[in-house]
Parts: sequence; structure tokens; C-alpha cells
Amino acid sequence: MSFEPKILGFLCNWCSYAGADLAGVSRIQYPTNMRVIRVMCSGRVDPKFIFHALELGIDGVFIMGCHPGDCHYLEGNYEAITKFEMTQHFLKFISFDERVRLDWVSASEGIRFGEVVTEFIKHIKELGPSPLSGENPDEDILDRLKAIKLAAGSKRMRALVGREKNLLESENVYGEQIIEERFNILMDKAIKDEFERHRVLIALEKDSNSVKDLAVDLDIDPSIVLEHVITLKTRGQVDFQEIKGNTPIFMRLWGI
Amino acid sequence: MNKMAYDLFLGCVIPARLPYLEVSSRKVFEKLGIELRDVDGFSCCPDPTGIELIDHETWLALGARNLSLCNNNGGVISFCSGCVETLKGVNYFINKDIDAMQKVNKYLKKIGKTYEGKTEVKHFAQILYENLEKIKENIEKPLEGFKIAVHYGCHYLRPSEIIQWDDPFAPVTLDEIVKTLGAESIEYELKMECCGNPLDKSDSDLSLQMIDNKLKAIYEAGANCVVVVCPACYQQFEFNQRELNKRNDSEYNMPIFYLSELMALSFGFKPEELGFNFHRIKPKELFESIGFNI
Amino acid sequence: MMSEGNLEKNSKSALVIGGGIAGIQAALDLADMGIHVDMVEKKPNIGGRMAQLDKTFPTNDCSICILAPKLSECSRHPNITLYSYSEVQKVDGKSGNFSVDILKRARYVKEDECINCGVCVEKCPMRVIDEFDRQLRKRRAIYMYYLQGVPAIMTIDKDKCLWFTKNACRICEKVCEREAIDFEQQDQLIKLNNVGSIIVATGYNLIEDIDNEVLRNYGYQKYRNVVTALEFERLLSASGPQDGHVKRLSDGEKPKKIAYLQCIGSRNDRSRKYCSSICCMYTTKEAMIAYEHNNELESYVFYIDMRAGGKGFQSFIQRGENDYNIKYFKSKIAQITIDNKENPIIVYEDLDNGEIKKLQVDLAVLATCIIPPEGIEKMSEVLGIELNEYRFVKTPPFDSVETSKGGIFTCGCVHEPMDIPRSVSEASGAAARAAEVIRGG
Amino acid sequence: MSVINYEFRNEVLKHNASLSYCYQCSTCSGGCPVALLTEGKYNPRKIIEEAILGLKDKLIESQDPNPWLCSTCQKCVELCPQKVELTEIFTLIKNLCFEEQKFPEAFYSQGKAVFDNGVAIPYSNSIVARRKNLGLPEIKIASVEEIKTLMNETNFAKNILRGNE
Amino acid sequence: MSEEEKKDIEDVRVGVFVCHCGSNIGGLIDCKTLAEEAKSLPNVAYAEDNLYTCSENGLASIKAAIKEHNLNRVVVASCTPRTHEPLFRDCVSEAGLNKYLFNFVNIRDQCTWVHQKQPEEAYKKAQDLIRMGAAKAVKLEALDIIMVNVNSSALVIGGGVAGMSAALSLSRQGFQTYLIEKEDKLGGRLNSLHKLFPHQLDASDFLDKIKNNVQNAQNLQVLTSSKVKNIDGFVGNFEVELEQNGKNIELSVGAIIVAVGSSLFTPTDLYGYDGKKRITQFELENKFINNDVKANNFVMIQCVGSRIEERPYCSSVCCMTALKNALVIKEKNPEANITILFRDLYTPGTDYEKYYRDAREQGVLFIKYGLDKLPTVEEDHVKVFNKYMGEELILPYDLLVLSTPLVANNDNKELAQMLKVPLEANKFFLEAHVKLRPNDFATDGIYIGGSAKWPVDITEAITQGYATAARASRVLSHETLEVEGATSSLPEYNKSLCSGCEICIKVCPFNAIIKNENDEIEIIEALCKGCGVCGATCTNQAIVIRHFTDDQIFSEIEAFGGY
Repeated sequence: MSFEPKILGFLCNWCSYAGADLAGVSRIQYPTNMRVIRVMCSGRVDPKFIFHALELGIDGVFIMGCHPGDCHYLEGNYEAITKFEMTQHFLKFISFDERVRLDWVSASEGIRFGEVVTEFIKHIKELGPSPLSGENPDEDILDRLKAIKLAAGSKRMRALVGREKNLLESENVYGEQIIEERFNILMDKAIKDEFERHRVLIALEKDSNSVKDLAVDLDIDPSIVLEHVITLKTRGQVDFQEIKGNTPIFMRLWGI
Repeated sequence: MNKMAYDLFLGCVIPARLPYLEVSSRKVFEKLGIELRDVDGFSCCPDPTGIELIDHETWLALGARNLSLCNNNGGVISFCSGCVETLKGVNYFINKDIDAMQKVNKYLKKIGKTYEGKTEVKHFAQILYENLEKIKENIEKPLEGFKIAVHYGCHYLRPSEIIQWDDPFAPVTLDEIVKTLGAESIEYELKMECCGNPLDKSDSDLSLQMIDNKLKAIYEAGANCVVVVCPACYQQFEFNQRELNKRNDSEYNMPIFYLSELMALSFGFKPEELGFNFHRIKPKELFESIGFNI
Repeated sequence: MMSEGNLEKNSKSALVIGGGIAGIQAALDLADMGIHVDMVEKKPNIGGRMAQLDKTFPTNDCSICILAPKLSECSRHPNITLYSYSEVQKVDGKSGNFSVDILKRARYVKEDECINCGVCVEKCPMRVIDEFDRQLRKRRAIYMYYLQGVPAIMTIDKDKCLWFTKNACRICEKVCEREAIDFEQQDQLIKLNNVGSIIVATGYNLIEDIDNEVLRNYGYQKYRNVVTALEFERLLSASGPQDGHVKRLSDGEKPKKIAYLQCIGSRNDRSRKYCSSICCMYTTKEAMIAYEHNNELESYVFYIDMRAGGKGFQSFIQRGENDYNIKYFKSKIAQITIDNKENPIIVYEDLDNGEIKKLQVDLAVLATCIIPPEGIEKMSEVLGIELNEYRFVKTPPFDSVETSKGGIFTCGCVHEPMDIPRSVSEASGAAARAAEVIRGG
Repeated sequence: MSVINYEFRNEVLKHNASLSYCYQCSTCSGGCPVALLTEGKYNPRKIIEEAILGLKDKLIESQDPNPWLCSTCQKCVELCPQKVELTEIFTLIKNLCFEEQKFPEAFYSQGKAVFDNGVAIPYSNSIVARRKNLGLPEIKIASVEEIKTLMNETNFAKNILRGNE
Repeated sequence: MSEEEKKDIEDVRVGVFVCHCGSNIGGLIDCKTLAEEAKSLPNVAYAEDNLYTCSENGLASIKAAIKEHNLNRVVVASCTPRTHEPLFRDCVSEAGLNKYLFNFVNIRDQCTWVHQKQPEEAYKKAQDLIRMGAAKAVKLEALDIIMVNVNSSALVIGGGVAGMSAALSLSRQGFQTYLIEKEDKLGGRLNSLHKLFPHQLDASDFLDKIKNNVQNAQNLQVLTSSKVKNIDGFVGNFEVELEQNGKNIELSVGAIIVAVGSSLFTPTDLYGYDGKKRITQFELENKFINNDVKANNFVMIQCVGSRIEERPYCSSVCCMTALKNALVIKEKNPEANITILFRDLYTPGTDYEKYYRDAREQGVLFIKYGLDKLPTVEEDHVKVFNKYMGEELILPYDLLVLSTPLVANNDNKELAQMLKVPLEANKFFLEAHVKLRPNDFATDGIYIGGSAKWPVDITEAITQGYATAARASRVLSHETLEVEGATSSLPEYNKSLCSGCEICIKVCPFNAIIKNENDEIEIIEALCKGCGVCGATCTNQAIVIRHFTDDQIFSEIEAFGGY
């Protein structure tokens, strides 16, 4: 039998959920794969919800909100955009970025609701089942996703995302372009670092290890791994365990 | 009931240049049992597209003089839209403006006349429209096969405030009449546009362009003849087709009928009685092509 | 924010006539003040003109999205009693103490049983021209005035229903599991006493709603590719007759050139002397939305004076010109003719060079004039309020919410053409004044 | 470049007050068949604007746009949303052109014909004969003296025939 | 999970009610079996199916089941919460349950109606949705309805016509009202006007009439020469500090109305403005008042300083003002020649369009000019490129009058910061929603009217004054306000997590989050609308979004993904 993906949908109460209802009232027919979670505003959708769903093997996550400018809460959907962009950025590392989507459906767009849902389901079918679905999910990807989840949840990332819109806007007068570029570069770097650092942490959780071997396991340049280990040490998340031969072995540090 | 009767104001163009149009008109009214009284001493109406532009007051005075000659029962009718506009216009202006009324009568006094602006003026087509039933009764030969482009002409309708007859942009009366005669009225794009005749005095090329466009539209719409109710329009359509064919490589050969001529035909009059031989574009071909046997 | 219970016991209530955005705003404000409101709407559902709009200028946000929450708030509010499909028949008394008779027309559907499932509509055999969609599609004899309508209850159109016209059918009755159909239902007379104040917000009609000759020169209803602005709004709407895909009515083709003709019937001594106020703006809005549907689209707006004085309106017009390929010409169009493909043809003067140009377009949209609502004469008699020379409700100098009769206030287009923000301001203003009367101020 | 002429403006307004209502919406120019044909060289709106501004030079001296190109089809009058009586205003302007001896020849000859014969088209012998053949009655037209008297009373002879006799 | 938490969960008893909605749901999928299966879900103590759960019997059997099976959570699987949630919430609270312990599952509008051709899949979907709904229900928490007390007095800032109208209406409704004006007398712009369009009434007469009403009004206290120094608090509970010639006054009010009006623009370096022979419309009115207008040829220029790059808006009152003054001149001296140079004449609606026509009737002359070729002003004449002629026209003048726009007050920014409300690009106050909340700020309890928001004429200023009064009255009419319980909160047990980064303050569009005097993040539930953005953003995930908690949403996700 053909692959029937599991799709999770987050719908904002005021526009897209109303649009979905209108699709019903107008008897618009579309595939059954999506299950809906109603939130008051697309801005409520915390990235961790998305990661969690993917971790459970859900094949695709669809977030829908009011069209920009229509938000019942003035600008909640703009907040949704910044969060979503960060989420997608992270998911690129495991090429899961195609499995999540953010789109707008208004309360009058019953037909459109049917269309975008149909399209997304078709899209996910083409991508095929999530490697995390089924009996034995891909361990490595799972680890990376765990790392992503922790990284995205880290204080630093959330602070960055939370500030993004604000930073950009407050600087607007001096030309959004430059500011935005500069911000994105900063963002890219942060995302990559945090991702790798959390991969290191997860690896060390399993078993203490040396920078050299970590680099091999995680397939990251040793010098970069070293940087991360040092940062993590200063953050008090890893520490020396012992010196084997003349290679230092690091361990995951708990407590703080 | 006593017989319908009107004074007849002929004006200049029809009696002095297109008498054959007068023939059919008189015949039609006779047949309908409507009396037309000839009145002596009329002058030019005068021309609303000529004399009025030279001097408004002169136009008023001469027009008022003509109206003062009418014997006031039934009012006066004309076969010419221009005359009708002038005579109606004179009534309109002197009734609207007491000074004008006094001025005009001051002038008329010099020739021992007065005019109070009471004479009712009607276009002959209006009388016909008001007698559609009578017309039906008199039809002997319905005009089957006639695909007629009706040209109302401007002054038959406008200015509506003065003319007070039919709709200035969506008129129906002439279409109704030709349909009553058994003919078909063809819709065409420039139906409501001016024939261009008045421009002849100032820019004959423009005047020709306007009639050229109209004829084009009429041919495109698939009409096989045109009907008019104004001698100026008649001349513009009838006399310019050859000229246009000379200038451009057009091949206009569109028969132009006066409304009275068509009606006379349907009443069974013979073309020769109606002086069709005076038409520059002979309708003979048309009659043959549509099998209108006479 | 909702008011807590009925802390303030007002023995006196308010009556709001008209369930459009103005009436709704006035009712909600009063109800939130703790004053009981009886709202009367002639149509089967509240929502009024705003429910017919696709988007609203100058923000272009979706009309029904911002309206719908207010609709349901209105129908659920503990202090609001809604009489839809009803009319005010008689008003006695004076400021502070009116008594009112309301005729509640029979829907032939039990309001507390119908759940708007739509089965009856699917089965109803009668196709009827749909007034909400400006005759651009058919509805059935049993129907919802519009999909998102409030209250969400079906109504049987007595004049069209086979049972009432030919004693046949009754299929809706058979298919309705709730047994909500009730052909025996009668009109009800509801008597209200102790009405402290009345607010008149019955909105407007459009010049095309009455037989009017100004539309004649533009071939309206003669040429299929000439539509009015509100018809075009429905064509643009995602929930409209073309599901938001704008197509020509003649051949279903997507228009590539659209002409918008302003001041149709307005600023005109031969029809309505006044300015219809909102057309310059909604025309630009419609041209923008149409452009968003199709980026190849060329729009031409022919106007007399650009009237864009409201907040953000100037920049809105600017955006239209710069980003949405809209060309504005100061030239009122005299008439429309068509070519043999039914393409509207327009002749205009280009003021920049005095040239007279012929323009062939695929679709022509007429910005038709706002006129007083149907039945305003009768209403003015029933309420005993004066109308002005244009037959809108008369208001005194400097006070746009007062009428000629104490205790009766007005708001929105029923007294002058105006846009939504001003209607809403006036609605609140009228509510304040009504509250003064009710609270004996 | 022109200078506004309040005096002449008021003179025109005195003759026809409807002028003041014009708000230059271009309905007339868009509806005028001659304007379309001449691509705007003839433009009724501009003539009205010149009248509003009292630009006598343009209206009468340079006659730009040329008022004689109006075909008197009266569409503009019917269409004007402010009921400005355009053709009446044009008539006034043309009358003034005659006072200033600035007019197309054809108008003069028509006027002269009426002055001399009482009718625009005198009855030639051939026409009289043709009418007989067609069985049409004989026409007794106005006494030329009466017509001359009237036309002398009005401005006609004074303005129009002066210098052309 | 702590022991007691476990215990709590064990005590959770969910009741599931599956609605057939006639055949709308029951016609496609088997509701009976759905209900049967639901019984086996965690913590589900009871389940049943009803033909119409919303019918009287349906509601009755919910209440009965709550008693019988002592349910403490209720799930209804039926049409859509958008229409029926309020009904079922009332139902459970009538049965003694907190209304937030109810959860709605949409298996009609978003299931059977949109999958009419796939009964099996629709059934599976309904199963999942019910499982998810029940899972969330288990985690639902009772929420208290939050009440805030309301001080029933109001503050109106600005003694112009808008402010006076607002204050009058509020006082007539019986609310103690304070009307403050920074100048030493009431009236604002009206003080400097001569006549008022479109009725040509005397501004002074009109102003006296209103002032009179204000003086005689009960519970209305006027404070002239007063300025706002500081504002604290929130809807129903504002603390205001005023300064009236040197001395401080403190007020407690429940609502604040901003009606500070606008300022005049002086056209320095524009069209040879000199205040003598080349003046503004307002200076002209002043001349009328002092009766020293000696001129016969007038030229007026519209849009002087407006509808240009640095001031792109239309001030919307200038055209009418020019017409008004032109008619005043014509009335005094019918022979006067007046020409108005305009770009687009703004006279919308009924009376105003008629006013424009009257002006033309009186012989006032109108000439359209364009931005590309602006008029040039010489000592005694104006050169204008007349768009109607496509050529330059010379207009002699004795008095040149410039129509200048109303502009935002310089001190708007200061006041906006005190109120924590926004300004738009031209520094006018920015309302909550252009369309449907034209006289509100996004922040509850603060309202905006008159030219402070956007240039308006007298009539509209008065209307908006009344409007703000109505909006404020909605608050002031109640001793307490009930606030939506599903708000965000910073629970005691999370306070330690908060790092005070203040991002939540920045992302909240309703100013519902502040840093209080002990430098702690505090959420003003009265202002919170429950959108949840702060929760999704909170750096340390300390903020909890009630009724949509992380925990509840995770449980929904797991109830779907975990199966």
C-alpha cells in the first residue's frame, strides 16, 4: 500500500482555523493525513513543538497563521516567521527543512486551505517517510535532531531569535538591508556552533572521549571540536576526566 | 372625431433641392389621412447650424416670424430635423427668457407681427410614431429583407431639453417604425454618432471622415440600406459616397432612404411615383437582391 | 475584555436598527457598558456590506477575518438580543422612553434546531438569483445569506420556495434530521417597552440597486464585461462566485487590462450631486488585489479628483501607482462601447498632452454611487426623523450622530457616504450619546 | 503664456451662468466625436476653460481650439455632469467671432443668401419645373423686404455684412 | 514526576462525548465505536455517543455523567469550537466544573465534511483527534476568572473640541471626569477660527456654547494650564501625575482619553510667505476677525507643505478651509476675484461637495497644478502651469493665501512614552486597528480621538470625542472587569528561571508585561490577550501559557506521534 504520511498541523484560532472550518462548510475535499492542534496564534508555536513531533517520527509539520498584517494579535505571525526561519535553518543539518512549512490562510480562504494542505501532503509523499518513523528510526539522525532540539532550546539561541525582529526594526532607519545581512551572518554562525556543541555534549553523555576521537565520530574538524570543548568547559558543561597516554579525555559535566 | 391636421413647414433644402423627398412625405400623410396645410410666406427656419452661429438674435427673430405665420390649431410639423430644432428652440428660448421674448417682439413689430411662443412644433417622424396603428393598417408590402441602419441624426434628439422627444442616447422611435414596416433594424457601433454634415462649412475633410467612419461601421454591421429623417443627413450620406470612393479605395454603394420613402414603399407606392430615379445611389439593385418585387 | 455580569442594572434598553459594521459596533459598545441592546436586522444574517467585501483599505486586510469575531461576539453577548430577518414597524414615545414594535419575519426554520448542516440546501431544487453575490450566481430557495453568516441558521425564501408558490416539494423538511423545517411558522410581532434610546444604522444601497439612467451610457447589464465595483469585489473574494479567480463574464478569460471608471452617478447633477466618498480608495484597493492575482495586469483609473484624505490614504494611492501597475487619469469617462469581442472601449482625454485616446480593455469596473438604503422613507416616518435633500438621515450642524428627534441617533452611511473607520467611530459616538440618554444624563 | 481676464470671463458668465459650474472633468472632450477624430486638436473642454479664464485672445483672435469645428451634435451638452450648456456658450463665442469678422466664408454666404432671398437655397427655374412634374404645389416664400427689415434690426447686417457688401 | 503529581493524574477522570450531528458525522463514521474505543484511553472514565450533543438531551446527559461518574474533565467530539465551545463550557460549569476543564474536538467541519469520500481514513482521523483531545484534557487545569477593580473616573487630555465632547459625554453618563488643557483656556484650534464650514457659523459663538456646557456639567473638573508629568498603572487603575502652574496634582483614573489635537505648519521659505501680503489661511481668518482684509484679487495655493515627500499626507481640512474663506470674501465683496490653485479638491460626501459647487457658483475660480510644475510667486502675480490648458497662466494678486497642513504636536513623543503607546511615521498617534478600532490604543483603557490621531474637521473631531467616551465607558461602567483566564503567567515555581532578559516585554503587543518595582518581570493579566508569543519566545522558558501550556501541547503531539 502507498505511503500515507503523518502530518501535524498547528492552526491559529482566528484565521487559518476559521479557514479550515469554512472549507468544511463549503465541503471542500482534501486528503485526510493532517491532524490539527489549535493554538490562539501562530506566534505561540514554540520550535520545540516541531522538533518534538519530528522526533516522534511525524513526517511533516504544517504551521498556519493569519496573512501578514491580519494578525488578531497585531504581529504574532511576524514572531512566527522569525521562529520558523530559525527552525528550518537547524533542520537543514539533517535535511528535514523540507518537512516543515509555514503558510497563511485567512478566514475566507476555505478553498485555499484545501489547496495548501493537499499540496503539502503531496510534497511530503514525494519526500517519502521520515527516517525517524517506523520501528527502527535512524539513530544518527535522531542524535543530531536531539542536538538540534537542545541547541535551539538553548538560552543563547532563544535570546537571539527573540531579539531578531526587535533588533532589525529598531535599526531600520539606517537601512534594514545591511543590518539584516549582518544579523543573518551572526545567526548562521550561532546556529552552526550551538548545533555542533550539543552534538559534542550528546556524544560525551554516552561515553567520555578525546577531542580526536570525537572529531572522527562526529565528522567535525578536530580544531573546531577543540574550540567547542573549551567553550563548553567554560560553560561548565564538560570537564577533564583523565589523561590517557597524552590525550586528554573529556566528560559531560552535570549539575549546573 | 375631426381629422388630424398640421401646418407644414418645408424649410429650404427639401423643397428647393430634394423635392422627391417631399413627394413621398406628402403621399404617406395623405394615405394616413393626416392633413398637411401649406402656409405662405415662410423664410429659412433659419439654420440652427448656420444662422444661429452667426447671430443668435437674428436666428430667434426669423424663427419667431415663421412661427407667427402658423394658424394655431394642431401646430406645425416639418420634414427636416434642423427646422424642427430651430422652431422648438425659438419657443424654448423666448419662453425661458422674458427679455428675449420682448426683444423678439420688438423686432417683429417692425413688420407688423407678434409671437407669444405658443405654437406647438413636431417632427414628422413623431407624428408617424404616434400613428403606428394607422401605419400597420396601411401596409401592403412589408419590407422583408431590408436590413436597415437607422440614423437618427443629432438634431432629431438633442438637445433633449429643447427637443423633448425620445431618448438622447438610447432612442427607439425610428427603430420601432421601421420594424413596424416589416424591416429589420441593424445595430452598428457608431449608430449614435453625428453624420458630420454641419462640419462641411468649416472643414470638409473632417466632415467626410465622419461620414466615412459611419459608413464603415454600417457595412461591418451588415446593413443593406440606411434610413434618415433629416435632409442634411440625407445629403451627407447620399452625395458623399462617390466622393469617398474617389478619395479612398472604398466601394460604397449604400442606398439611402428617407423614412417617408420606405413607408411609401410599404404602402404599395411604386418607385417611379416616388422619384427614386433622382437618387444618386439607385435602390434598384437592393430591391432585386432581396427580391422586393415592385 | 467582557463586562462582568450585570453589575449595572439598566431598566432601560437601547434599540439598534441595522446589523452592519456600524450597528454591530454601536451594539457591542452599549452591551459592554452593561446596557441591554435589541438589534434588528432586515436581512437573514447580520454582517451588512462589510461581509461582502474581500479586503479593506488601506491595510488590505481580509474583511471577514476582522468582522467574523465581532459577529459571533454580537450573537453571544449576554446583553444583546438579536432579531435578524426582522423590521421595526412602529415606534411610540419619546427620548428616554420609547416603545417599539418589531416584525420578526418567519424563516420557516426553527432557530434553536437548525445547525446549518446544509443538507437542505443541497437537496432544494429551486435555483434563485443570489442577492449577496450581486446576481453573479444562483442560490437555493432555502439558504444562508452568506457562508459565514450569523446567526448560522437557514432561511426559506417564501417567494421562491416551491411549497409556498406551487404547493409542491417540501424536500427540505424530509431531509432535515433535526426536524428544523416548519412551514407553519408565522411572522411574530415583538413589543419592546422602556427603550431609552434608538440608533439608526441601516447603511446604504448603490445606484445600480435602483433603475437608473446614468448607468445606461456605460452599457451596464447590456455589456457582460462591464461590472460594478461591488460585483467586482465579489469576483475577487475567495468565497465569491468565482472562488477568487477573476474571469470575464463573457468568455471566462482572465482580464489583462481593467479600466476603473469613477464617479458613476456621483458628483452629477443628472443623478446624485454628492461625492460618494469611498470610491477612489476602494477602486485602488480592488486594482491592487486584482494585481496580486495576476502580476501582468494593467489597471487604468479614470477619476475627477482623487479623494484620499484619510489616514494612510495618500501613501496607499502612491503604492498603487508605484508597485501595482495602476495608471491614474484625470478624465471622467463619458460612455462605454464594445468591439466585436465584447471588449469594452473607452475614450478619454490625457490631460498631460491634451490628446484624446481610445482604450480597449478586457473588463470595465464602475465605481457606482452610494445612495440611501431601501425603505428609508418609510423608516423616517416610523421613527419620525427627518431626511436631508439627498434623502439620507438628516443630522444637525457639527453633530453627525444626532437626528432631528431627541433620543434617536444615527451612524454610518445611512446619513452620508463614508468609509469603515468613520462608520465605526460614529457608531461608538452614537453609543455614547445613547448611553447618556439611558443613564439620564 | 496668457494672463487671466476677469472682465471677459464675467461677460461670458453674464450670458450663460452655467459656465461657472464646470469642474473640468473631461466628460465633454472624451465624448466629443470631433475631438477624437482630431486627436484633441479640437477640444470642447479647452474652449470652456478659456471662457472660464476669459482668454479672449485665444477664443476669438487665434481661435485655438477652432470653435467652428464643433459639429453641434450636442453630445457634450447631454453628457455634462454639471449641466454646463456648452453649445450655447460656443454659439455666444461664434457670434462674437462674427463681430470681430473672424469666421469661415461658408457661413457668410449662407447668411448673405438668406438676407438676399429670405431662404438659404433660392428656387431655380429647373427646380420649379421639377416640382411641377412631381405634382408638388408651388411655394410662396417670405417677402424679402420683411426679412431684410428684421435682419437690419438685429446685429446681422451691422456686424456681418459690414465690409463685405 | 513527583508523587503528588502522579496522584493528581490518577484522580483525573475524563468523559468523552461523541456527537453524530445527525448524519453529518454519524452518516460517515461510526460514532458508537469511536466512543467505545475512547473508553480505553488513559484516564477516560466514561464515554458515550449522542445524536446531537448540543441538544437539550445531549447537554443533560453530559451533566448527568459528570455527577454519576464524577468526571472532572469533559471532551466533546463534534462540530467546531468556534460556534459551540461557549455552549459546552457553560454546560460543564453548570455541572460544577471549572469551564476550562472542557476540551473540544472538531470531527465535523475539519473531518467528516472534508473527507466525504474516505470513510475509513476519516474514521482513523477522528480516532486520532479524540485521542489527542483526551490527552490534552488530562493535562487541563482549572483557571480562575481574573477580576480587576475599576476606578470609575476618567482623564481627558486636551481641552479642544474633541476633548470637550469626550469629557461632556462621560460626565453626562455619570463618571467623574478630569479635563486637562495645557493652555490657559479651553477651545484649542476653535479659538483661532473665524467661521466654520459648511454652515458659515461663527466659531466664537459655537465655542462659547460648548464651553458653557462644560462649565455647567456635573462631575466634570477642568484643569487648564496643566500638563501630564507621569502615568503608571493599567486599565481601570491608572495613577496620573499632573503639574498645574508649578504645583503637582495626583489623580487615580480608570481610563485615559488622548485628545491633544495638532499644530499649525508655518510655510517659511514657501511661495514667498511673509505673513503680510503672503499669508496662511489661519492668518487670513485672523485678519477677518480684526476686519483688516483690503484686497480685490486673491490667489490661494493648496497643499503648501503637504502631499510632498517630507509630509506625504493630505491634511484633509485645507480644501474646505480655502472654500470657506473664499466664500467669506465673496460675501463681503462679491466683486472680489478669487482663484484657488489646487492639486485634487478634497470635498467628500454630501454637504462638502455642495460647498464646492456653491463656491463655483459664487464665481470662485479653480485651477489644477501639478507637483512637477509648482506655481511661482512674484511680487504682485503668481505664475502657474495650468494643467487644464497645458500652459502657463499669470494671476495678479493683492493677497496670496497659502493652505498649510495640520501637523503632529512636537510633544506627542513625550506623551506617547508616558502612555507606552505608539506614533506613526508623521508622529500622529497610532490607533490599535485602522479599520475596526479607530479610537482605541492596543493598550486597554487608553483611547485616542480628534486631530491627535489624524487631521479632522470640527464635526469629525466631535464624533471621535464621543467615540472615545463610549470606548472608555465600556470600562468605567463596571466595578470590576472579568479578564480571560487563559493568559500567560510567570508562576512562582518558575520565577527562579527568569533571567530578566526582558525579551517578553518587547514581544508583547499589548504592554501586558512589565518590570515591577522589585525589578521582577510581572504579567498584568488584565492586559494579556493570551496570544502566547511571550511563552514561545521566553529565553528560559519560564513563562507559562495557560490553557495552551507546553505540557498540554506536548501531550497532544505525543497522542498523535506516539501511535
